[in-house]
Amino acid sequence: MRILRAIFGHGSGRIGGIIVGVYLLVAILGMLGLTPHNPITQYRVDRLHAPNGAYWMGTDLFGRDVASRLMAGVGQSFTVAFFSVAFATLAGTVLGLAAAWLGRRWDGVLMRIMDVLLAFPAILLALLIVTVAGPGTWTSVVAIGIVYTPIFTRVVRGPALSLKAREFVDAARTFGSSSSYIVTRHLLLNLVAPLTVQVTLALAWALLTEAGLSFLGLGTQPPAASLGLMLSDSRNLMETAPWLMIFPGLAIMISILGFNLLGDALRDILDPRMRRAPA
Amino acid sequence: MTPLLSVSDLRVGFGRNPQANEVVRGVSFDLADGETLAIVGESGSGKSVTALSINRLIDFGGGRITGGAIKLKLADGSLFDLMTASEPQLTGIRGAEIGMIFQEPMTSLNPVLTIGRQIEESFQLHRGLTGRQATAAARDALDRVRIPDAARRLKYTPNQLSGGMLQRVMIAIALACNPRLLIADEPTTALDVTVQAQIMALLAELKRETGMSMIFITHDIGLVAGIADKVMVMQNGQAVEQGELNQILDNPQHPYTQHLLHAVPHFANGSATRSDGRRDKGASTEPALKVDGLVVRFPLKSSFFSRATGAVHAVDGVDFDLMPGETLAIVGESGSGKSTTARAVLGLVRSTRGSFSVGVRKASAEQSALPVQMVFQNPYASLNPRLSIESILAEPVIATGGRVKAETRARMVSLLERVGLPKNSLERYPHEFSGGQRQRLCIARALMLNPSVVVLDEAVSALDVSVQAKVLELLVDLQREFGLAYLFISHDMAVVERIAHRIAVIYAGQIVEIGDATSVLSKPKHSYTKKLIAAVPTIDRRHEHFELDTRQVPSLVRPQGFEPAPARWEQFGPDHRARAEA
Amino acid sequence: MNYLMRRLATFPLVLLGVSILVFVAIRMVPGDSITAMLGTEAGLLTPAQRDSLAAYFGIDQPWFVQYWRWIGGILHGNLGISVTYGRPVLDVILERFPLTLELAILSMIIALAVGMPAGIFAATHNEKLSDLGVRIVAMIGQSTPSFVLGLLIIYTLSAGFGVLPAMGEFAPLWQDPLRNLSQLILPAITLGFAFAASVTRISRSAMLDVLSDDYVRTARSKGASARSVIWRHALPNALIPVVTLSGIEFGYLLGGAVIVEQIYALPGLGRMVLDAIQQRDYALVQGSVLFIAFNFMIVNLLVDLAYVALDPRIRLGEQ
Amino acid sequence: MVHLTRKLLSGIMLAAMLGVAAVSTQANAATLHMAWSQDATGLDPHKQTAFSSLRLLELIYEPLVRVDASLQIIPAIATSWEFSKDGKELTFKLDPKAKFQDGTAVTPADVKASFERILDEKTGAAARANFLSIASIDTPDAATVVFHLSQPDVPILTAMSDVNAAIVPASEIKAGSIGTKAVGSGPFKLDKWDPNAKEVLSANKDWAGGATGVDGIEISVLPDEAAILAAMRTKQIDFALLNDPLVATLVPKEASLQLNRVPVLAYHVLQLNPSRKPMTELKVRQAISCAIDRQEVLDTASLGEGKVTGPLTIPALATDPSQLFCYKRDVEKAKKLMSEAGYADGFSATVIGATGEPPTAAAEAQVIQSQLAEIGVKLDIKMMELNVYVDAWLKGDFDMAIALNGGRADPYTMYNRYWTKSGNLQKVANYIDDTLDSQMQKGRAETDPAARKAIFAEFEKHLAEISPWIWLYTSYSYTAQQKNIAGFVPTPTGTLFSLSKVTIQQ
Repeated sequence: MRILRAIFGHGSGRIGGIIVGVYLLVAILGMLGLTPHNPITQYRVDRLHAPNGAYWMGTDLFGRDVASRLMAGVGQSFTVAFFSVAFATLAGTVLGLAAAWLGRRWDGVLMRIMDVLLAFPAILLALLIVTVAGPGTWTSVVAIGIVYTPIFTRVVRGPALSLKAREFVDAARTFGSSSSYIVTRHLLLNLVAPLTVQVTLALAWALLTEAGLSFLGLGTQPPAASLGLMLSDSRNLMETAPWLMIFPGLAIMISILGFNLLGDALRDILDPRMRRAPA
Repeated sequence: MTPLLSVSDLRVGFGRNPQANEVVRGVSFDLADGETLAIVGESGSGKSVTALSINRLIDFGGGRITGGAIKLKLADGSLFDLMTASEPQLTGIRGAEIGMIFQEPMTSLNPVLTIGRQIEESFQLHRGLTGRQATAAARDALDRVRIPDAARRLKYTPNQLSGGMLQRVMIAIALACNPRLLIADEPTTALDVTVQAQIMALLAELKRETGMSMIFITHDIGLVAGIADKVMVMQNGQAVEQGELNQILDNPQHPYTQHLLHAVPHFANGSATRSDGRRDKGASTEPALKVDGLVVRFPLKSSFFSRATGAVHAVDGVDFDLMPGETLAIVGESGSGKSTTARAVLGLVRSTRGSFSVGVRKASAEQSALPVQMVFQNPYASLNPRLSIESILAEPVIATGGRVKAETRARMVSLLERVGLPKNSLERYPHEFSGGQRQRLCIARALMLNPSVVVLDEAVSALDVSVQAKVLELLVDLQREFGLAYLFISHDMAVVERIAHRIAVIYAGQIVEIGDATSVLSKPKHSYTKKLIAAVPTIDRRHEHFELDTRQVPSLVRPQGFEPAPARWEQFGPDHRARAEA
Repeated sequence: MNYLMRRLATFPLVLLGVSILVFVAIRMVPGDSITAMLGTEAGLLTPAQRDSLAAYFGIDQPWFVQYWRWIGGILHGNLGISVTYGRPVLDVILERFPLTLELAILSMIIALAVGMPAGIFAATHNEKLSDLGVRIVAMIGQSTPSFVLGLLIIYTLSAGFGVLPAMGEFAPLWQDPLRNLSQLILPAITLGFAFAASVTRISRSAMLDVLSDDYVRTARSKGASARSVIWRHALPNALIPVVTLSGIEFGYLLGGAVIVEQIYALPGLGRMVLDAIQQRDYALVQGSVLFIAFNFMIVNLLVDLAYVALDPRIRLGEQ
Repeated sequence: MVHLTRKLLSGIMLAAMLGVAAVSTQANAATLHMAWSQDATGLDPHKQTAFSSLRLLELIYEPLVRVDASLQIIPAIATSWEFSKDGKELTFKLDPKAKFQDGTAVTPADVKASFERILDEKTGAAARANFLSIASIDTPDAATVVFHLSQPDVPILTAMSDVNAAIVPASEIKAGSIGTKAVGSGPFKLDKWDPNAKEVLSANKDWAGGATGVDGIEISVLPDEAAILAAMRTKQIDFALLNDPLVATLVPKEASLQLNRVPVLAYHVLQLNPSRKPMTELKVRQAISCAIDRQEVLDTASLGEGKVTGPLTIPALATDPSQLFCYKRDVEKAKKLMSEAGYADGFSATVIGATGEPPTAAAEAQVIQSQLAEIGVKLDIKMMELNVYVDAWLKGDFDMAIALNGGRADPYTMYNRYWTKSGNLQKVANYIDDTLDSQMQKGRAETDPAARKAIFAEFEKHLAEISPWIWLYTSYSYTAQQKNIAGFVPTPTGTLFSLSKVTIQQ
C-alpha cells in the first residue's frame, strides 16, 4: 500500500501505474471473455471491415472483431509476459543467490553456465526451445523465461554479493545464524526492491520477445490472439487493412511505455540514493 | 571598514516549497579580511547548507535561498551581491574569489581525471593558462601543499593517493587562484587523527602565507581551538551563539554551547579516565577473553595459476587478555589492524594462527550460548532495513536454536527499556529510528544472548557528538550492571579516554603499547603513541603550531614466509609496557 | 594481463558448454537434413536410399560419434562443411560476417550519436517538459518492435516516395561503398532506433547520478561552467553504464539481427543461422552459434577492458 | 547540443537519400532482375524436390520432354517419342543439336547414365519411385534411347517431363560432381550461387532451343514478400515469384505492374487420418466433408484467389466439383451423419499445419476450425516449423493436417503414392480400398485418353465420397512483373521455363 501511494505520488509513476492498471483490467476482462464480441467468432460476412459502430476497431481477415481480439490478446500477451518473467525471476533469484552465497567453485560453475546461456544467441535459444517443444503458450513462457534467466541471475548475484559483505550479515554470522536464514531474511528480503524494478522492465522486454516469436510463427497458436500474433498476422495486410496493424501496434507500444514508466518510477522510489538528503 | 563577506538573515529551503522546508533560518555573520570563522554544529544544524549558500552551490543541491543577503567585497573594494548574481557571473567568482574544500576527499575529486588536469583546470578557468604553463602552475600548487615529488604525482589519478594526500590536492585546487576566501567544510572529519593534524597545520600555514579569510565548518569544537578567530555555533538552522574564540570557549552563554563544551568527550591527556572497575592485581579471576599470538594474513597471488607470492600481514602477533567487567580499548589508525583483530575474535575473518579462550561467566546463572557478541560501527548498515525490530532481536535467539517464547519477548522489552528505547519499538522498522537509537538497538541485540564479552567496533564513531556521549554513558552503565567485558575498538582518543580501563595501541598489525589507560594516555612511551596523542586536538591548545609530517603508513605486504622478529617489551609501570624501538 | 589470461582461460569452457547445447538442441528438433531437402517427398525414399542420404549428410553415426568428430575437427581449426553451401562452414560464416559487423557498428554509431546527446540533454533539463519529451520518444523507441518499424519504413519510402535502397544483391563495403551504405542505412536506423532509445535512457540516468556526485560539486566550486561540468567532468564518469549497455547490445547484434535482415533481405549471420536451422544444416548451425558465442564473449571482454581505460579505479580481477 | 543532434540527424538523412537516389537509377537492360522469397536448397536435379529448387533447376537442366501450359507433352531433349503397342517399350529420338553447357553433345549414353543414377538407391533420388517400371535401357544408335518397361506404364512419360528426371552428363556423374557443379543443357548457365542470397544466371548461347530473350537473370532472395513488392514499386525488380495471395492481390493496384496468375495443379487439402478414431468411421469423415464450406475457406484464407477442387486438379480430367459428394455445404446432413456414427456430441482432434507453408495454412485451419465447431468437432490448431511438420506428416502422426500437396500432369503419378496398395505414402494416407487400387492400376495401363478420363472420373468420385481427405481448392501461381516485360507464359506446373523467351522492352 505504501508503495502504491508512492507510485501515485511520482509523476511518471502515476502515468505508468494508470496505464498498467488499465491493461490489467483489460487483460482480466479479455481472459474472462467479457469482450464486446467473442474474439474467435468469425463473422465471415463482415470480413475486413474498417472500424465502425459495430466493430470499434474493425474486423480481420476472418471477420473477427479486432477490439475483442485485442482485449483477449492483451490477456494472452500479459499471461505470457508475467509467467515468463516469473519463471526467470524465480530461477534467476535461486541461481544468483546460490552463486553469491556459496561462492568460489559453485559461483564459478553457475556463472559459467549462465555465460553459456548468455553467449548463446537469445533468439536462437528461444527458437530451438519452441521448435523442440512445439509452440504454445507455455512453451513461449519457458523459452522466454530461460532466455532471461541468466540476466536475472546476474541482477541478483551482484547485489547479493554486496549484501553478503554488509554489516548486518556479519552481525548475523556472529550469532551463528544458519545460511538459509541469512539468505532468505538478509539477502532475499533486501533484493526485493532491485528485483521489482527489473521485473517491470523485463515485462516490457518479454512483451516484445513474444511479439518477435509470433512474427517467426513460434508464439501463440491461432485462433487465440496475442498482441504479437495480431501484429505479425497483419503485416501483409498493412496496405489493405491498416487498422489491423495500428491497434495492436499501439497496444504494444503503450503497454511497454506503461511498464517502463512504472519501472523508472519504482527505481526512483526504491533507490536509496534518490532519497539521499541534500548535502 | 567593510567586511570581506557579509551574510545577513540568510534563509535556505529545500523541495517544492522551500519556504516551508527551511533548513537555514536567518543566519547572519560578517567575516573580515584574514579572519577565520569556525561554524560548529551537529548534523542537521544547517552549517553545511550555510557554507554552500555563500558561493551559491546550493542551487545545484536542490536548495533555494529564500531570503537574506550575501555580499562579497571584491579586490577593488566594490561589493558583489552573490544573491542576485547570474550563473556566468558566479562561475567567475567561484574558484577565483571563493575556494572550497569538502569533507570527503575520496569522492570530491574526479576519479577518472589525473590530479594534474584537475589542478590545471583552475588555472585555465581563471588565469587562462594552458599547456606547459598550466602544468608548471599545477606543480607549484602541489609543492605549496607540501606534496613531495609533485611533478610525478601530477600524473596520478585520485585512487592512487591516500585520503590525506587527496585532501592536500583539494586544498591545492581550492587555493590555486589565491582566492580571498576559503570555505572548508569538515575537511578533516574523514581522516585519521594524525593526518587531521597535518591538514590543520597546512591550513594554518597557508592562511598565514596568503592572508586569506577562512570559514571552517566542523562538528568538533575541539578542533576549533587550534585555528579559529571567531566561532559561530549553529543548531536547527540558527546561529545560537557567535563571538571571539576565547569568549566562546571560556565563557559560553548558550546552553547548547555549554553542552558541546562539557557534555561531549574531549581529550584530556588521561585526566578523564574512569575510576571504577580497575584491574585488581591480586585477584586471580579467569579472564573473560584471552587472545594469544593472533595472526591474520591475506595471501597475495600474482595470477590465477601461481602460488601466493606474499601476504598482507593485517594482524601480526597480537596477544592480550580481558577481565570480566573491564574495558580494553584498542586504538590505532585506519589500516592498523584493529578492526581485523575484532573480526578475528568473532570468527568473521579466519585467523592464520593464534588461540582464543573465552572464560565462562560466573556472575550469571544462565549459560550463554555465545559468550562473545559484537556491535558494529555503522548503525545504518548493521540492521537489516527490511526486518522489524522484533525479528532483529529474535534473530540471535533463533540462530542459537531457541524458540521465540513469551519470556524471549519479555527479555526484548526489558532490554529495549534498558537501552532507553520506547516499548512500542518492537513492531517498528530500523529506518524509523535515529542513528543513536539504532546503535542502542544494536547493543540490545548483542545483549539478547547474555554474553560475557562485547566487541564494540568503532561503535560510537558514526554518531553525532552529543549522542556519542549518551551512548557511552549507557555502555558504562550496562557494563556495571551485567559485568560485561568490552573490547572497544576506536580511533578516537577522546572517546577511549572516557570508557577504557586499559588501552592497547596498535600500529601496523602489532601492539606497540599496552597498559592502564591513565598511564598510557598521560605518559605515552612508544613514539607512535606519543605522536598519536600529540595529534589529538584539544580545547586547551589554542592556535597551536602543528608540525608537518608527510610520512605514509608503512606497507603491510610482506614476502611469502616472512615472520616478524619477536617483540621485546619494556615495562614502565605495574600495568604499562611498550614495545622496544630499534 | 593476468586478468586477460584468466578470462581467456574460461573461454574454452564456455564454448564447450555452448557446443554441447547447440549440438544437442539442434538434434532434438524433429526432422533432419533429408526431410529438409526433400520435404514430403522424403516419404518416397526406400530405406537404402535413406541410408545413403544419411551417409551423405553425415548423420548416419550415433550422436556421440558425430559430436566427437565435430569437436575433433574444431581442434584442427575445421568447423565442418555446410551441406547447403557445399563449402567449409568457416568460409560461409566469414563471408556473411562483414555485413553483420558493419550493420552492428552502424547501428551503434547511430544509437550513440543520437542517444547520448539526447540523454545528456534530458538529464540537464531534468523534470522539465523537454526532458519528458525526450523520455517519451525514447520509450516509444524501445517499445516499437523492429519488424513494425522496418515494414513501415519500407512501405512509406516505396509507396510514398518511390525510393528504396537496393534490395538483394548486397554490395560489400570494399566493392561499392556508396551502394553498401545506402543498403545498410535503413536497417541500421531500424535497429538503431530502439538501441538509441536505450542509450538515451541509460545516459540520462547515468548523467543524473553523476551530476549529484561530490566531484561535480568540486568542479563547480572551481568555477567550471555548466558545459565544462557536463562534458569534462560528468560525461567521462557517466560513460561506464553506456559502454556496458552498448557493449551488450553490440554483442547481441554481432549474432545477427534475424528479423531486420529478413525484412531488408540482407545476407547476414542471423538469417544465415535461421536458414541453416530450417535446412537442418547441422554443421553450419553449430559452427555459427559457436562463432557468435565467441564474438559475444570477446565483446564482453573488450567492454571490461574498456572499463579499465575509462576508470582508473577499476582493476580487473579483484574480487 | 541540440544543434549538434540536429546536424547529425540531417547528415544521416542526407547520406541515406543520396544513397537511395544513386542506387535506384542503375539498370541493366539485358539482365532480368528477379526476386523470390525462398531460395533453392541444392543443385542436384535428381535429389531436389523443393518448389524453389525446381524453379531454378528448370532453367539450367532439361528433361527428355516437357509439358506446356495446357499440360500437353512437348519436345525437350527428345524431339519425338513413341510407346510400343503393348505399352512396354518407350522410344525417344534425341535432338542432335542438344548440347551440355560444357560444349559436349547430349548422347543416349548420358540419358542412360542419368536414369541409372536415378534408379540407383545410393543416389537417394525421391523420383526413383516413378521409374520403377524401367527394366532396362537400350541405346541402339547415336540418337535413340529405348526404355524397356516391366509393365505398361503410360504416366512414366509425364514423370519424365519433370526436372527430377533431367538429363545430366555421364562424365559429371562419373566425376561425382552433380550437385556441386550445375552442367545442364538448358537455356541458362548458373554463374554464381550464393545460397539464400542470390543466383546469377547467364544465357546459354549453345542452347538447342535457340536464343534467349535476355542476356542473363539475376535472382535475389528477398525473404519478405512485402519487401519484394516494395522493390518492384521502385523498379529494382523486373520479375518476381509470389506465394502469398495477400501480397499478390496488391500487385494489380500498381499501374506499372502486372500480375500473372494461373491455376496450379497443387491442391490445398485437409488430410484426415482414417487410422485414428473417430476418423476411422466413414460417416464421420463424410460429416466433416459436408460441414466444410470449401468456397468460404477459399474466400477467407486466400481472398477468393483460387478454385474449389475435387481430387483431380488436371483441367483435362477434372470433374465439375459441384457433382462431387457434399461439395455444397450441408450442416444438417453432417450432423445427421455424426449422430449415425455415434458422435452426436462431436469430438476433439488436433490439426497440424506448417508455419508459412503455404502462407494460408494458419488461416485455412482457423476457418475450418470455426466451421467444424458447428457440428461439435473441436479442433486444436498446432502450427509447426516446416521440417517438424514434415516429420510428423511422414510418420502419419496427426489427427488432421492442413497441407498443400503437389500436383502432377498425370493423375497416376500424382496419386499412386497415396491411393495404391503399394503406395510409398500409404502410411500417411492411411486409407486404401480395392476400388481405389484397381482404378489406379487400370488408369496406369490405359493408353486411350478417353478411356483414361472415364477411369479417373470414377476414381475421383469414389475418393470424394469416402472422404479420407477433404480436398479444398487449388490456388494460383503468382508472378508479378513490370509491364515492359514480355513473353512470360505461366503454366499450371508453376515452371518458369518460359523466362527463356522473355524480353525486356525499353
